Amino acid sequence: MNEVPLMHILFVSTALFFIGMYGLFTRRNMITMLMSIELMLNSVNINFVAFNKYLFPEKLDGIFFTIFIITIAAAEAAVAIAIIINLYRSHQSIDVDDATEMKF
Amino acid sequence: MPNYSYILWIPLLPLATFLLLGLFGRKYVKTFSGILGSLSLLVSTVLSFVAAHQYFYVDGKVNGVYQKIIALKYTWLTFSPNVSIDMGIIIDPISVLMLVVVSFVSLMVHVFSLGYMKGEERFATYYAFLSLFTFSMLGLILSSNIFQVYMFWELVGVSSFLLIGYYFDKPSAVAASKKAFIVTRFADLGFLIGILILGFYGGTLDIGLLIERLTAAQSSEFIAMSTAGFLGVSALTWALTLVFIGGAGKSAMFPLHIWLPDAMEGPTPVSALIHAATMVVAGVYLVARLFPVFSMDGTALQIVMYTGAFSALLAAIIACTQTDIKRVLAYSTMSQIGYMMFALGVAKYGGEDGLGYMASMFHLFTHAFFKSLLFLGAGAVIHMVHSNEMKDMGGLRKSMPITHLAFLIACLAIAGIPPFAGFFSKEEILTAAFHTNKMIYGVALFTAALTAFYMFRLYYSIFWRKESHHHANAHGEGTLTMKIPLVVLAVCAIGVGFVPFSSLVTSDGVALETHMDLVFSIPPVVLALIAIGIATYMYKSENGKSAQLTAALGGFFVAAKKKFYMDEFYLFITGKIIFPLIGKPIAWIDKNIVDGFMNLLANITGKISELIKGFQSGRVQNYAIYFFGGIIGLAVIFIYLWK
Amino acid sequence: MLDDFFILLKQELLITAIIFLLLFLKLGKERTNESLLRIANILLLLNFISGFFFIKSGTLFSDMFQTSPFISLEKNMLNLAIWLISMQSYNWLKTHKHVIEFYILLLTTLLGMFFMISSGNLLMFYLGLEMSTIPLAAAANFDLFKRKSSEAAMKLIISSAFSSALLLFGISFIYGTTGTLTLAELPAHLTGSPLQVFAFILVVSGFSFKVSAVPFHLWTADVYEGAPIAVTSYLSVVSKAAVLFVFVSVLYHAFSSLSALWYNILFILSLLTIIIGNLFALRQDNFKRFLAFSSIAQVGFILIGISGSSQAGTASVVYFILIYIFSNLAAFGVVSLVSAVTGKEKISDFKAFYKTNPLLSWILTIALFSLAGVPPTAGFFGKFFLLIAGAAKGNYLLIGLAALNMVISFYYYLRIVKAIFMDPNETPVEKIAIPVMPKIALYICVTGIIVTGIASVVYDYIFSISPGF
Amino acid sequence: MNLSILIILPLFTALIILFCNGLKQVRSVALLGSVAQLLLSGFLLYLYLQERNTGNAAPMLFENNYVWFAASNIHFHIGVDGISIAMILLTASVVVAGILVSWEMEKLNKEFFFLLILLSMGAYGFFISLDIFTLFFFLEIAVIPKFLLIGIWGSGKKEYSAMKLALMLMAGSALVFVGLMGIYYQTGSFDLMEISQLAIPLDVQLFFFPFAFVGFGIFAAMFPFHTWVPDGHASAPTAASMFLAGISMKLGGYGCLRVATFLMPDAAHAYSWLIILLATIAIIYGAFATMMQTDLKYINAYSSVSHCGFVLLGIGMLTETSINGAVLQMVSHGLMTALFFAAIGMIYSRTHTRMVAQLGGLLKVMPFISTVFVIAGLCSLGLPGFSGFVAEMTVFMGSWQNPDTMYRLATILSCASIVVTAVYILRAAGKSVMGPIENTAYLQLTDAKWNEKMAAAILIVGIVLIGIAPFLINSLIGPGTEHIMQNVGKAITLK
Amino acid sequence: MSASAIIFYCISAFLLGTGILAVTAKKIFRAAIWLLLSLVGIAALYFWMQVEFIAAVQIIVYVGGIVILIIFSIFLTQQSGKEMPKPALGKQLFAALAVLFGAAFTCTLIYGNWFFQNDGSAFKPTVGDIGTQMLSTTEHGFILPFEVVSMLLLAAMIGCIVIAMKSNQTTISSPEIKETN
Repeated sequence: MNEVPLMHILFVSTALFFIGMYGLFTRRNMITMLMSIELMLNSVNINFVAFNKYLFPEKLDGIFFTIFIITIAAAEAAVAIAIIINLYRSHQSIDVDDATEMKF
Repeated sequence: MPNYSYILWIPLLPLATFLLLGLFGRKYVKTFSGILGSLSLLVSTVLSFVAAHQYFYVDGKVNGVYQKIIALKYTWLTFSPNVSIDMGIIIDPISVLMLVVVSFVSLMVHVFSLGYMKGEERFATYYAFLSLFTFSMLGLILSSNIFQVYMFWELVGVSSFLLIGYYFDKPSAVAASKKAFIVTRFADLGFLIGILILGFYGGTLDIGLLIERLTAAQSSEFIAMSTAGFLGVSALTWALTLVFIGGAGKSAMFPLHIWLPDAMEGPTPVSALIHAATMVVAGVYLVARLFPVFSMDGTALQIVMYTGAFSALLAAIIACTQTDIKRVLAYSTMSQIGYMMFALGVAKYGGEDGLGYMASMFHLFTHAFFKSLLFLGAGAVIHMVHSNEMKDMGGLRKSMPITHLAFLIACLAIAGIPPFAGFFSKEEILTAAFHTNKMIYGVALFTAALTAFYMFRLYYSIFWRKESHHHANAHGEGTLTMKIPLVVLAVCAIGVGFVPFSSLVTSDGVALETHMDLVFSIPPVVLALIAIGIATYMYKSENGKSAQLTAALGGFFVAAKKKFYMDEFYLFITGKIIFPLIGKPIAWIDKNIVDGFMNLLANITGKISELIKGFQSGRVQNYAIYFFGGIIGLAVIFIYLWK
Repeated sequence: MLDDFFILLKQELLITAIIFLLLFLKLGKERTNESLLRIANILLLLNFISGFFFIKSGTLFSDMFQTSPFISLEKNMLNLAIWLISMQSYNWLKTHKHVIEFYILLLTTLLGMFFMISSGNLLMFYLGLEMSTIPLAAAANFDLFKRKSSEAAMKLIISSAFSSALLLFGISFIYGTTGTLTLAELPAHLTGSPLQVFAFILVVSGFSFKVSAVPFHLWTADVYEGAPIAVTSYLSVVSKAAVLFVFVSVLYHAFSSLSALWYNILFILSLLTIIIGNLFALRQDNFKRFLAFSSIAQVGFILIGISGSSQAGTASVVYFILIYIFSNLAAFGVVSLVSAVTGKEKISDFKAFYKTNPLLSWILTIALFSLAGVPPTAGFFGKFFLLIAGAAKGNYLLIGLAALNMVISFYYYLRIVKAIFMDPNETPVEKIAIPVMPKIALYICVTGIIVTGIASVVYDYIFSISPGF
Repeated sequence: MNLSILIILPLFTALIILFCNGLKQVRSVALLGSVAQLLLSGFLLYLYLQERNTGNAAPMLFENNYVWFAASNIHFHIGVDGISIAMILLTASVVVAGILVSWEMEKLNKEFFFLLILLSMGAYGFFISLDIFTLFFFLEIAVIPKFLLIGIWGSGKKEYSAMKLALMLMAGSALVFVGLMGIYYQTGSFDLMEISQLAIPLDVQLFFFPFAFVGFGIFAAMFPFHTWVPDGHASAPTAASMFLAGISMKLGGYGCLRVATFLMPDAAHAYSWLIILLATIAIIYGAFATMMQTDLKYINAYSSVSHCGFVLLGIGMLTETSINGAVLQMVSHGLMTALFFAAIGMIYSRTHTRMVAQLGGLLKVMPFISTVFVIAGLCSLGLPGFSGFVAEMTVFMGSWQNPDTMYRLATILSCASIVVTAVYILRAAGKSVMGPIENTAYLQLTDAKWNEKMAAAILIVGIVLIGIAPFLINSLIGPGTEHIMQNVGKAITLK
Repeated sequence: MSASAIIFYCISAFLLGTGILAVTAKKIFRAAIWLLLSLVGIAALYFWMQVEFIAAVQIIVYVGGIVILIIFSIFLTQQSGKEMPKPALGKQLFAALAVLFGAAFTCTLIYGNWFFQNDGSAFKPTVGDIGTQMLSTTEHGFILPFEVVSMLLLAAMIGCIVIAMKSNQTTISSPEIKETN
């Protein structure tokens, strides 16, 4: 199946990455922002796996990196959600534009 | 090498007195301070007479020429290997002459002040200042180094400032002292620059060396100096002119004379000392000091001559119109100094041509006595009348006979009536002038007449006119200590004319044969007598004649009375030009532009920080956008632009 | 092998041990906060002291972990810092419900930093980085009922997640173009192709985010302001220091073949950072926010030092960070005391502070002077050496601008001194009783500020062990 | 003698002060310390002269050279020549006088004296250091105490002035810093003596000389960076103004001479026209600005701008005499202006006004203070017998030796300032000291107390000593300037 | 064009499409669902790349863990039915532009970059050797990161508990609200 060049997979992952970034920039709901970040991380995973598979198959660095990224993403998401919940308690909202007390 | 080192004591004694009185006078010495000062000065005077005798009659003359003797000298401040300020004592005819004059007159004034200043609160301070002045003046005349001259020159200025401002709670006195100091200071600037030029080209500040180098027409220094020029005038002329400006300032030559009349705010004895006999002739002395150099440069001498002559005339005219007796005397002083100046101006170096020089010194000598006498007399009068104005006086001849007599003698002397001192000196001057410049001669004659006129106007309006003795109640004629100096000086005013001056003080130290020829001595005497006659006719008794005269003169008289508006002119320069047009703008610029710029920088920084605060919007999404923007920016820069 | 293992991993193992110890304490019987704090502080002190012994250099798990005297010095500096912080936050923690959890979180991040510092491998580096961030975000929320606290935590976690995503994106490309994650092998493979440059910039941005260099700094002020002071000082001192350590070694070793590139990048970043930091610091009134921006400016100076790229560069950076730890913590210590007692955190609240609290005023003043770089405080020496190192490349424009920016920074530091000593204030902060632990911490800081500079041995030691290349 | 004592002694004094309490203890400790320092400086002078008499012609004496930061080749290198000794003596006497003047300081006295001593320590260190790093170190040490002194104990718009002063001086030291960097990276050394032996390439000098010179120039109130002077002096408490004008402005002049000119002579020649231009402007402009002031302190402050112009002029003219004059002027101005500020302070502490218009006739009620005031005035207008005359004349003579016509013109213009000086000094003195008494309340005022008399006496002795026996100090600083001139002279031949 | 290629393009189209929907959907719950689908698509991509292990992890952790977590939190924080506030249009445009530019930029870089070509050596990671390598301390061993991550997870867990724990004190200290604006 090598007739699908690496290039294309990278394009896909890049696209996904920037889709996620778009979400992060535009979404006002914190949870959706979190989702966008997950998307970005996933695109990175795709990169790693692709590179590992296509270019450097003799070692499994990419694979392992992916695994750890996923784990960390989980931890991050957990903490983020905890914080969001706490913030919801105090602000009664998870709209990111409502949490702008501190500025300038 | 004859030993003159004891001369050092002549200035040092007054200095010691000054320190003593200045530090402890107010508390401890008090009333004795006067006696103390007078005694110490007495010693100096005796010493100077001894010195004079030794120099003129014992060992001053070597094969017919009076030598320049450097009594002692040590380096005080070295600028560069050959240019240094040396403190030294120079002994030559004029310095010895001045030594005598200064110490003697100063002594007289000290004694006079014992009575005149009695009961003053700051008696000790007064004597301290007097001693300070005497010290500086003696130092000035003994200086062997031109920079040393400048130093004492300044000291003289400041001590005159202190003495004029002695009545410091009288605003007019303060103003006068400030005026005197600043005007002379302005002149000193010229002196200083002159010194800088001389010192640079002459390669030394030592007067003897300077003269030696700059009078030798083929010496490298002289050539350099006469060729080097600025604005088309040779460095030599510049230097001498500037030095002369310094002298003109001290000697109240036009146009720097304005401080002298105001200086009369000081105690009268002070005027007698400083503004009659000693300090005001410093300028003349300075020119005489450097005369050999001056004589090398025609232009400078011309300037000296014309300035002197003009000042003499101007002052005489103004003197005729003043009503404050001290101001009259002040202007007459100015006019007499003008005499001395142009006498120097018309002279040449050495031999017969040096007559003017001799005459000038001679006049300086005689003038010192009768002018100080006049001032002291005026002092005595004022002491009695408590006023300077002629209108408050008159008919005092009965109530104060001695003063009257002395004053009369002095008037005759200054008017140049034989056999009084003034006659001889004036006659020499006129002779010298006649030989060089007829116009000057004419001016001189006219001035002589005027002199006689205003002096007797003064004399009559003090001692004659109204017969009323409304001052009889006042305390007699003053104490003995006030009478003695008058008498002594009167005697001098008669006698000093017979001093064989021409054989002692000449431009080149060689005795000069002067012969009295009537052609030169008759006209001035006649003119003087006529002038006295007119004065008698107009002022001896109360009558409207003087009023008619003033009416006849009209505007000219007013102008003269207003001193030809010189003061107003200077006032305009300072008050309307320097302060508002230079001082104020600079102060404004400093506050608003220079300083404002510094503040502006600060404000701009603050503004910018206010301007960019929007980036810290508190919205985390914008933060992310900026973050990404930063990355893209860097990437674009470093991938595409910054290769 | 095994004893080697223990000695090389000594510091990490110690921290882990402490973490578990604290966990057991939590599980064990109820204790008063005071006793807990006492125990914790003693443990941290021991941990710090132990850092001076059994120093050995070597690597473990192939390239995963490496250590050297220099690295363990860096770690120990962090140990010191965290100990000081915990001493200073005594007043705050005394009344807090979750003391142990707080310590566990902090220590975990510290552990993460240790692994990050001694990572020889981008994977370990990434793990360490995350480990030093995520728990911290949680800790930032430890003022559980303050709106600002949770807002700060939210901002921290989201922006750090974003930045780590970008960082990973970059790392993935570096992996893709070089085929290795081992730092030591990178230089051989880095050719400076555009994609690599882009990847590198992404990585740098990750670092810059952590050290809050402009324009990746925007989270800093808000988080510092909102987070509890203990966390703020931890963020501004410890995590920043750790990342800087790594930054230096990564730049010098892993990316040495791109040095021309990153020199220019640093040039831009450092200038931007100093200027923007100063400009924002000018107009702050909240003390924590102010310190945030001032620390941003400080980072700018550090970046200049890094750009020197030499043994002197490394040494000066580490040396400055040591001084920075003392100075900043002294300042934070005073502020935290004040805010713990009175809840006042504004600079305007410190007007006429000297009337009531002379001791604290002097400490704060000295700290500020050290931050400003006024002799004889150590800050002067720190800045001086940073700039010397920076000038090594002959970039005098950089030095000149930096020097002029020091003037601006003087303005805002002196502004506070002015408030403390000169401004009138009818309601100044009341007299504050200083508990013993914060007092000790403050004294240590002040001594550090004064001694570290004058006593040249410190710098000479750091210089002697810092790696040249 | 190990010169470090000169730093250690003040340091210990300061530390002891921290542990005193109560005005009496504090001030007596401060006085003791400073007097000890003065004696020490005198002793140093004695030793120095002895060394010289025994024919030790080394440029610097009593050198000590400790390695400080080996890594960057930074040494703690100290030593003195005549110039530094003159400066040290100046500092010591001003410090003693300052402490005596602020004898009654009630408010926060401990901190006050502590800062004073600290400031003086900075000055001592600066004057003895032969390593540019230590020089810079001490230079900056001397800045911050000023900020606090003015800001806390000052009067008027003190915060503003303090901030302005601190910032401008810091900007100055920032510039100096850049200059030092340049020198360091050219020569790899911070050691003055060492660098002076190496020839720095001309273009480098041309680039870095302005930084160093302007940097120090800001300290020396160089036009147009003088604006910190008036405000700073006016707002500062008496002792602080004395220190500011008497000591810290001298740091600048000394730095211009010892660092900028000495190490980069070629550039000094290249830029001398600019230096002279600025100096001349400062002299004239300062004098005229002074003429318009109405506040005694402002008068003195602006006159300081004018007088420090002479220092820069002397340095800019680059002849041995003129540099001699510059040093003399530094010393003289230090003493004179300190005396002036002391007198003003005494007057202000009694009448509570510094406005010339509101004063008058003080000579009647406080003869001593008024006399001091007048003496200071006369000295500043360059009266023979006082130090001012000697210094200014030396500068003039030296400047005149520089044969360029434009330079001559500058010299003449500067000379002209002595007239303006006379004007403003006499206006100030004439109105405030002389004249009728303005305010009858003044009749109750008392004259100087013993401490104030002592303070004045110390300074006056210095002024008069230099004034009547300049050959002493000349022989002291002569070798120093010669040594500096060796470098500058080299540059002349090199051009 | 072979079958696997077609499959690849389908998968990518799917995951990108769902991804876009996930970041643009009006209703938050739907967005979560789209995200889930997109993640599944990524898992499918892994399958296609024959790295089943990763695919499995992806399914378990993301689909089984994170998304569930997210959904729970959605339930906790708001009623999922209501539409979310629309972002400002300008912001949308700007973000779109920035993102497009970024994407284009990156793609050009990738396109222009020459990638190392491998020697065609087979790539067959089995779950077995992944596991052994994960726990081996030798060369290419990942035991240390494994431990580190475990510590991290522990800490994260504790943090979450402390923060999210429903605590008795619910009144929000309001003064800050005034004091900030």
